[in-house]
Amino acid sequence: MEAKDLIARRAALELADGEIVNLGFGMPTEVANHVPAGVNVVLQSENGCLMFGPTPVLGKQDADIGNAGGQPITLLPGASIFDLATSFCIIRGGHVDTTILGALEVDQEGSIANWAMPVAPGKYSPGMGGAMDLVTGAHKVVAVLQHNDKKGGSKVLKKCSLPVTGKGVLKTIITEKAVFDVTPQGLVLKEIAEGLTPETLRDVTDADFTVDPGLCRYRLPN
Amino acid sequence: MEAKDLIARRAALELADGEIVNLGFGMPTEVANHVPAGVNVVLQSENGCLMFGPTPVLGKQDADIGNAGGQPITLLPGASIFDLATSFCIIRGGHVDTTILGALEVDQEGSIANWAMPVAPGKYSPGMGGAMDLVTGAHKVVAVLQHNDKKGGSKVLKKCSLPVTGKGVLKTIITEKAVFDVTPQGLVLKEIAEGLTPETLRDVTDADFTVDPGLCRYRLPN
Amino acid sequence: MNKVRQLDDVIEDLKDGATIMLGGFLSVGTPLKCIEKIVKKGVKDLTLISVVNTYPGKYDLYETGGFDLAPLFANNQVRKMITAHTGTCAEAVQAMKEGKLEIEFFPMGSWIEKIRAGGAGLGGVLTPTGIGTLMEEGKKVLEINGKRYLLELPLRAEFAFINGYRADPLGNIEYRGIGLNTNPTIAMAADYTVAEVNEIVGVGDIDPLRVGTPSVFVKAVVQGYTLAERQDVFRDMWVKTGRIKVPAAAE
Amino acid sequence: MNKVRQLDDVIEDLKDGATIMLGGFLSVGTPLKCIEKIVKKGVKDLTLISVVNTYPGKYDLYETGGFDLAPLFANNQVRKMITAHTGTCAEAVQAMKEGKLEIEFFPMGSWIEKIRAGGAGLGGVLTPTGIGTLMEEGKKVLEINGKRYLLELPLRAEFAFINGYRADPLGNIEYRGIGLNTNPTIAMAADYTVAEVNEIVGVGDIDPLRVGTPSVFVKAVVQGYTLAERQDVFRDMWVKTGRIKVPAAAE
Repeated sequence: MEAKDLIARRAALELADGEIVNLGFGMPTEVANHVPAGVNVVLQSENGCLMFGPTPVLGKQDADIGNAGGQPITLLPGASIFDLATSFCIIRGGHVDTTILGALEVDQEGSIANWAMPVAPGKYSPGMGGAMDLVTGAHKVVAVLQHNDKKGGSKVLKKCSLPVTGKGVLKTIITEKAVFDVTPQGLVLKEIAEGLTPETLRDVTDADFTVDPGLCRYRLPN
Repeated sequence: MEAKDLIARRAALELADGEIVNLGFGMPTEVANHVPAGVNVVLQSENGCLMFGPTPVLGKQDADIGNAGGQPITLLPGASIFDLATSFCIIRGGHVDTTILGALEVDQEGSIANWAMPVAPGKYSPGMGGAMDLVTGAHKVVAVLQHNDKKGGSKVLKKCSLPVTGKGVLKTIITEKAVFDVTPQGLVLKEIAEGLTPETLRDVTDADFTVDPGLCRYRLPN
Repeated sequence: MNKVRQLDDVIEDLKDGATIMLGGFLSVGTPLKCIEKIVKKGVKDLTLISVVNTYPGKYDLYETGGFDLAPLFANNQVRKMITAHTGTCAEAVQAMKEGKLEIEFFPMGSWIEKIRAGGAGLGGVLTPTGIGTLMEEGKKVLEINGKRYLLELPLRAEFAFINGYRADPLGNIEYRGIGLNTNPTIAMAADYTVAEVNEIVGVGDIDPLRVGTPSVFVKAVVQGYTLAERQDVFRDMWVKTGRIKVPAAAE
Repeated sequence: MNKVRQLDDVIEDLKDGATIMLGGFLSVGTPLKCIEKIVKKGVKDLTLISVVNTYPGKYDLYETGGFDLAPLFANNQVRKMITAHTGTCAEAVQAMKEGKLEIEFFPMGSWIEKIRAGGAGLGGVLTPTGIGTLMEEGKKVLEINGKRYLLELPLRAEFAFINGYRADPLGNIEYRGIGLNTNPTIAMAADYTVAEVNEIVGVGDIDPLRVGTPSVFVKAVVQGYTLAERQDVFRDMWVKTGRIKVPAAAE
């Protein structure tokens, strides 16, 4: 299984029945496809709706019904539509239970960097969109990312090198190699992928971490 | 004609065609009945509508259609309904052209007092409702009040004695005896009631005022 | 998730000393059944957050006597009120005089922004309203580009009681007419928001764009007066308090 | 008062160096006809306030080429953009690199609150969002009850271009679906708000409670694509940019 697919599947286990959930773009969007049976979550699209459903089939799309990625979506029974200001009252006001966000880097203090890649000195792209509000307002912030960059460098760092989206905001970090809880004492390794040991994981991880006494194998939904 | 009736009629001349207007309770409410033909104003009720009409006849009332005084009202074609937060975006945001407010006292600095009568030391009633926002946001604030209290004391003062609703916010003061413009140089007498001269008016007025070169007789709509 | 509850059960959770917000404006858009139950339960020492006080006219709706907010004051259930106006309630003004009731006033536009800030997770808003008045007392004043503003802090409650037209079991609320007023803002700013509605409908029966308060803000949905019942109450109330003239022929 | 105007006349008033706000979110709820005219007029040195940048996909709608906001950047019409996200627009990122375009970022929730404050006459809002990040730079930080907040100042524009479903000649605007998004907030915060709509209807044809933007905020109403035309544009665009799969049998 591909790393991205593993991560999206594992992240789906972070969602509990009845939760209000906001999924970022990319890998997080895929999480919705792997939510275990019996777990019903309410998905928010920050451009202004709750309880959206899958992409419509041709002919069922509507020019005025799209998500925060510009994609056509459908609305489920019980959906609601509201303006952007209200949408961020929901987010900043603490009414989102869980958000899952892609990350460029995370660190052992629970910080996440996912908005600013330098394009020129002091100039950044792509921008934070709703992510800074989500890490501020959501009760549980989960970062998903590949453990290492293409050159093998760790993206789970002692300290983020890119401008952060939020400082000390993460609850959980999920890569294809490991799942960490972020605690006041630092990262705690909770799950580890097949074929790795805490020791071999340290070789590919910049961040310090401790190992949970109940360390288990990387879990996936049935 | 009674003083209150005179004042309401004179105040109607302050409204121009196409204006967004908010009328306070009491005398100001009566102003709507005297707007000259050809002058169409849009009335706002601060509890959440624009373009309301007269009190309904029995059987045409609706439990969910009332004004900021708890009265049943009707809505005219082109009316809109919005929540209270939006209503005060309209007011504070400078989208109201003219407001006419009843006053307990006004003064020569253009201040108005209309929210706080002492009921016990340091305790006041009835409260400002939307008046403090109206005097802050409306482009033109008109105060209407009887010139003197029951004992003959002037209510047009050098300085308000009651807690003010707004400091230096008035554009025009209308009593049954006179109409004053409020200018950076103080009050300017623009109109005076039949039977009075600037000199006899000074006898019943605490505030200082100058007399406009174009002083005219108290005007009333046809 | 079915949020429909019995009103009695909800009010059971309301304790002496609670801070509550009430939606509505002089009875229009006011959760009348909720208030009736709060009056009957007799819970005391409430901090009551309502944009204005009671409807200005005597009317006997509740079996306890009175209408709208008045019985809460007649029964001395309120220790403190946070509002923009209280002059319509003789009972409240009397309690103020006797020192039994504290009133904290805010300009109406500031009052609603404080509550919005409470619901929106904002730390406060700067408003020009109240500058140069008693409202400055005890508040931070900031000068920005030469203009002075008051810092108004957020306001939240343990319970919010709102009134709507229709609700689904998920807690989506549709409003009707000017009954909208303070309800959608208040709905956001409490730990436990209770929506009293004229009608409870099925999931999917409310057009998503007609949802004035999304389900996420609502914890309980309770059945209030039906729309027909509410129309009857208001017709009778407005006639008896002289707000609508009965044609001579009909008297 | 009849606010219906010809779009060409409205755009005539737009000058080089203007500050404009655009409603919409990646083309949903975006005033496409207004943008097309702004592109054709070629007005320069704009300060553009939009919550995000252009739709992420190449599509040729305007005769000038391109879709949504992209042509404004391809034509170098924008000197500065105030937004939460610009990564969807390669032309904008290139202009940034070349120093031709300044981008000022705000978190999306702060961006919309700044505009709301601009329309609402507020002096600013305090938000916890952005604390501990680059967003703190150059901003006032206030500590309230031990928690730190950024002061975000109001934002206004000379022109706002919004998109709605229906309008009456008074300027009441009804929205449709998630096309709502930033439009009602932007509508409040400009000196001159232009509403592009699918359909212009008579006074009284819009249910008062369906009015999303009251007439008081709108200066001009212009005819945009009809709803049927807009549906055709989006169907074609979403299919050609791969957002909707065409069933094998239909290919």
